[in-house]
Amino acid sequence: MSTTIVSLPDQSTARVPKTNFLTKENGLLSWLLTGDHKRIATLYLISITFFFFIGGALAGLIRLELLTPQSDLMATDTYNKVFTMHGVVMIFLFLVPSVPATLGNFLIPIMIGAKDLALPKINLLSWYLYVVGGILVLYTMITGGVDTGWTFTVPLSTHYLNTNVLSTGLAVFVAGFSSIFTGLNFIVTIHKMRAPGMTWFRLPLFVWAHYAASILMVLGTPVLAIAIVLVALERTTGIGVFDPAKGGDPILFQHLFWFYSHPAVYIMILPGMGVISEVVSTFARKRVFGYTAVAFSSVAIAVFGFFVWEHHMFIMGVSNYSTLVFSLLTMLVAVPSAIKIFNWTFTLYKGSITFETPMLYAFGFMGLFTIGGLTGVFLGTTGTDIHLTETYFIVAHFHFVMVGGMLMAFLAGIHFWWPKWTGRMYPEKISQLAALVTFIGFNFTFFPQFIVGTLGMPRRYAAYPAEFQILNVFSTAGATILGVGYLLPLLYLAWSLKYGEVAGNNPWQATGLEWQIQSPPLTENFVEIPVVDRDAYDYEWLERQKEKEVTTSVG
Amino acid sequence: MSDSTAIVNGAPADAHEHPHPPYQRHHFESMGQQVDATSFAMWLFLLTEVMFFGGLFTAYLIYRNWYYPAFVVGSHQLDIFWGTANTAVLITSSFTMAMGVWSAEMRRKGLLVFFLVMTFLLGLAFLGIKTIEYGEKIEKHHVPGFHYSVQSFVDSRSDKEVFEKYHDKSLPLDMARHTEVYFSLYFAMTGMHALHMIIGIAILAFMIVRARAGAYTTGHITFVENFGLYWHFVDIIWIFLFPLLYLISRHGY
Amino acid sequence: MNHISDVIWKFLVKWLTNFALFPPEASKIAPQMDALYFFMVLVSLIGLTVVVLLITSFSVLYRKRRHPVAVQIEGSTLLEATWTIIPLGLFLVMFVWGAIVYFRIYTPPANAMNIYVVGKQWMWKAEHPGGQHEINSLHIPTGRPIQLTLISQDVFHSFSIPAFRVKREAIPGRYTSVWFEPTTPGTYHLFCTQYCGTNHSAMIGEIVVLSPDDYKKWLADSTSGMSLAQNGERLFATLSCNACHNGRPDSRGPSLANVFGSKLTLTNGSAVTADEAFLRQAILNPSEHVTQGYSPIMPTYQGQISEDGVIALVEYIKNLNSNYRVEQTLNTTNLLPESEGKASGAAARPATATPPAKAPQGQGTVKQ
Amino acid sequence: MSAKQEQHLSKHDQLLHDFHDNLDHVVPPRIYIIVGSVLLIFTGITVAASYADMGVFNPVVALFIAVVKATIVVLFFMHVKYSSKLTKLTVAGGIFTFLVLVGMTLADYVTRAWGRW
Repeated sequence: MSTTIVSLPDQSTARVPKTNFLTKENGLLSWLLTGDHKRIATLYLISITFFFFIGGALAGLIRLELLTPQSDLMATDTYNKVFTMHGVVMIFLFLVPSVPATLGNFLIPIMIGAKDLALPKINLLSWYLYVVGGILVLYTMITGGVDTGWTFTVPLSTHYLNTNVLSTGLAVFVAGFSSIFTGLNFIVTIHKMRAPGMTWFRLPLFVWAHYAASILMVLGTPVLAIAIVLVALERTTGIGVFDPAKGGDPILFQHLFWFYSHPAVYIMILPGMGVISEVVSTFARKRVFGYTAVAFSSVAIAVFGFFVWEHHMFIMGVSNYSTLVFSLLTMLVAVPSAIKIFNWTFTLYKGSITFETPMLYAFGFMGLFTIGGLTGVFLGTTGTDIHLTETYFIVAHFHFVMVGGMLMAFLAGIHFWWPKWTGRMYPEKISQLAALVTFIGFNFTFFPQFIVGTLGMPRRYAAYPAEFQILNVFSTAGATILGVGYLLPLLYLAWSLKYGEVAGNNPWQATGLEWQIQSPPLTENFVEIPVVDRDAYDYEWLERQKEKEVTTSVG
Repeated sequence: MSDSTAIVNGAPADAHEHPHPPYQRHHFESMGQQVDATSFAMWLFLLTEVMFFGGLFTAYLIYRNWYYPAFVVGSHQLDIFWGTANTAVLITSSFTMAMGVWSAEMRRKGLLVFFLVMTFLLGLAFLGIKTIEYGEKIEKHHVPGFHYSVQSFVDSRSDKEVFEKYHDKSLPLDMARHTEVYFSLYFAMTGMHALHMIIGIAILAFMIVRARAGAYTTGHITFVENFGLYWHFVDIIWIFLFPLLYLISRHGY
Repeated sequence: MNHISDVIWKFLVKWLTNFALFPPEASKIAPQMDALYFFMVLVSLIGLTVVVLLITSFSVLYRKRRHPVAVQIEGSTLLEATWTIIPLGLFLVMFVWGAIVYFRIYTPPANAMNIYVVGKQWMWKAEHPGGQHEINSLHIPTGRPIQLTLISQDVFHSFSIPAFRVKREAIPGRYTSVWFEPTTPGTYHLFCTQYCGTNHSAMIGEIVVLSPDDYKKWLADSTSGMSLAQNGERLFATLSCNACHNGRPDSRGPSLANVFGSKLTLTNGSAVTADEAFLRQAILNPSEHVTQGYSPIMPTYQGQISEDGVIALVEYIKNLNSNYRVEQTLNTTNLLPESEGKASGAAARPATATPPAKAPQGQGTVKQ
Repeated sequence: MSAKQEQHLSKHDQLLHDFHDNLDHVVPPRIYIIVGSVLLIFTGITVAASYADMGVFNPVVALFIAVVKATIVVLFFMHVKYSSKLTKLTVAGGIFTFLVLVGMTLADYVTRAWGRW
């Protein structure tokens, strides 16, 4: 009995179909003016990868600087700029759009059986906004960077810095609208464009997750926008909304900022969870355990996500009593995540599991996200938050969630849908290796930070007491491994574009609508709009299909 | 596989078999679906707008409770006449806009153009009045950050006409300084609102041109409808700004 | 490269010899915090182990080779209820426990010795009641509760003592406070943990915990002659506060004797406890803090007194329990017209908002 | 050729027709006129009310009237009264999130005075 489910067409005869969304039209303009969600997704994938590696390079610099206790590699202000740019690039230009704008953009219309997103022009517009935001960030970097930290804390950002706060703010503002439009587009599409028979509870969990994330994008981002606008006004004209010298309250800014930036965390992680649901189900050959629970837990996370932001401010002199409310709600929002983890785990139960690369990344996600989530409870609990917040513990925590969770999910998704996207398989063995390297490197990098954080090493320090060095050395060493782990996929995926095996329609024997059409798909996805008469993850249906094919081919 | 691609290569022929109205985007199954989708999208966009202004309203609420006296005398600086006039203007413009949508639905080109122009003019009128009000503030140095002066609050008599109206007590210096917060919010809120008006007016100008070319009287009025939604939303924002900034703090403290 | 590896070696040895997973417990609250912390660590480890065990065992048991055909299972309400309710229960326990610790740390006892800490880019300045000033260090005795009253002169800072498990942000324009009771003498880290600009990582210092006797010695050695309250008293006279706040029956301002800690009713009807934060506000934004029965005639001192000045005043008022000396100083200051002039000048300041940059000047005038 | 075109056009019109069916029903101008004048009247009322000193009730009344006006605009000018459940839900969702923003922020500001720092 084989250990893989990969079933590729006979390579000697198989070809990647001549007509597909990539070959439909040629020329730069056909890309820059395209309305096709798959092409826009491709554009996004390229630009996002670009910024991911910029952010990664900055992260490398940070780790190098922290190799020694003194700030000897770079001056403190340079270091401050580096970690600020790292934060801005990674959060606003990579994490927030990563899965939704690439995989979501590519898959949601196909998964619900539509020809395209509801608003292709808006979709393209949101990519252009993203690019503008990106260019502004690059401009900021070239013209001396900014050192507010990605949180733009007032009055530091308004009165005490003379770096490019404005251009960065504008970049965040623009990028924010890009994500608003993406989310808006998804919600409309999922509501209005579902194929006949595609009821809400037949939707793949990937779609549910994106629906939840989109709600957060649409309702959260504008509050960040107005906060940024007020900061800009305060910098330029000196109005006094947040200025303590004029009677404003700087903590109000924090409220507005975190009202978006906490839900933003769920904007980042929810789509990743969607990916994991698809991957786990496919490689366990099993319907996701407790489909409804997982679906609703996504929505629950989205809704609760709006009620917990103040747990970023427990020590900032907010009212002690309000921390009770927010801490309690934070505990509630932790529960749906737990539900998801256990449901995925039990999806494996009595499955028929194989261990292709996406599954490995998915396992990585489940392990690391569990740690990230649990350490999140440490910070949501008011008492322990006092000691742990603003230290490397919190850095480790959100890197476990964002890098260990989100990035693993992103890579899982990229590998999983790569054959669909390009029509060719990635090389399995080396990619499995890459997954392993990433996992090891990641733990080496970030686990020591939990300890050094508990010991009290503050975040955003260019120089630190000598006794913390050894753990930082571990961390930096791990970061180099991690770097390799991220470079490998870039290389072999590029290689596979030309030399990868032809994938055929459904290499994974998966059940989603996207796997029933040619890969790469046609410009409008379907020859005719499918009529859906089955639930998601219906593997019996898939078996019946195969039998049918066999009999017809025999007959 | 191969023949399926063949069919798709014949996509235009395929489209020819069941014709769409020219303005139906090809990825929609029916015109109804397109209309629903676009107007739903517009509503979601308005949602983001609500949250955008939401931040400002929150700030206003908090500071009004902190610095009530400053907000009282601050609002006394606003001319209730102009405020009311502006509200009337904006409501009327909302009405003409609604009529515009109606005449588009009825495919009455002349009427449509007429109402759009009316809305356009009323919008300009609103901005005109706002400019007058802003001008006053600039004269009195009540623009935060630009040589802001609390003279007319620490010594209320120094500000003749306002004093005759309201006979405010002079504020102690510390509270008087907080009027700057009031005006910060006043300019932030009305400024954001005015910005939305300007965008709206620009779109209106564009629409008028298209409408005269008969663009919206062929039965496809989504654009007009959605713009209507936007315009009414801007109206609603003002419906709240007007009492908050002009009315609710008129009486002493 | 070479020296780095050398460094690594040195520290590897050092680190392994005194390997620590958490900082020393040097305050009363630390063990309580750690108890909760270890409880959470334990729960997390169990949870993680459960998940990892399940995943691995399932992947072994149900790998394709061993278990070729998957059995489709819809789900199980019972199971799902279990892993909804159990985590929820645990989280709620953590919430309650955490809240208890949190309130302990942020509600100082009445008998706490109060030390003022001013944060500014990029240093910590501690002011002891005895008038001792410290930069980037804090000497404190064991065995008595110590309250820190924090204020920032510019941006957000955060006063963090890992060994005590306490941390509190120093906010511009408002006092915040935190307290602890040191248990073991020694020198511990002091960090600014809220990013505050270029030299954020240089805004560190040391907390020196001394035995009560050593502390007495230290106080004696490092006294600056004048106690904080005495500075305050001088300032109180220079700014002619005593012109109104002198406890005379005809005085225009309320008597400040024993005002600290008392419950006041303000003109706007609200009742407040006169704590440090309130006194500060009452000096800088008087009109919002007028005691009932008095008219809002007090001028604001925003921008005329440095934070240190305000601290001195607050400390003075805290310790003021009779108006006798006030009367004395009043009589003397009446002989000095220029201070009166200063006061009236302060009252009729030009009505333009003063930028905070002015503050140091004010300090200068106060000091001499 | 021409026949074909005719047929094409007729199909087109028929399309437009069923598209008009699923278009939310057209609100007669009469209603707009009523609504518009009601709004203006309310504006008058709220201004008048602002001159009467009702203490804490000035804001209450003013905001109540504002809410009424806004509701009218939403229901009639913006056709929500005649639109799908989804639209109604969207509006509700917007209001809800706005209230969350205000309410939860106030949770901090209102309770700050409680106890001491």
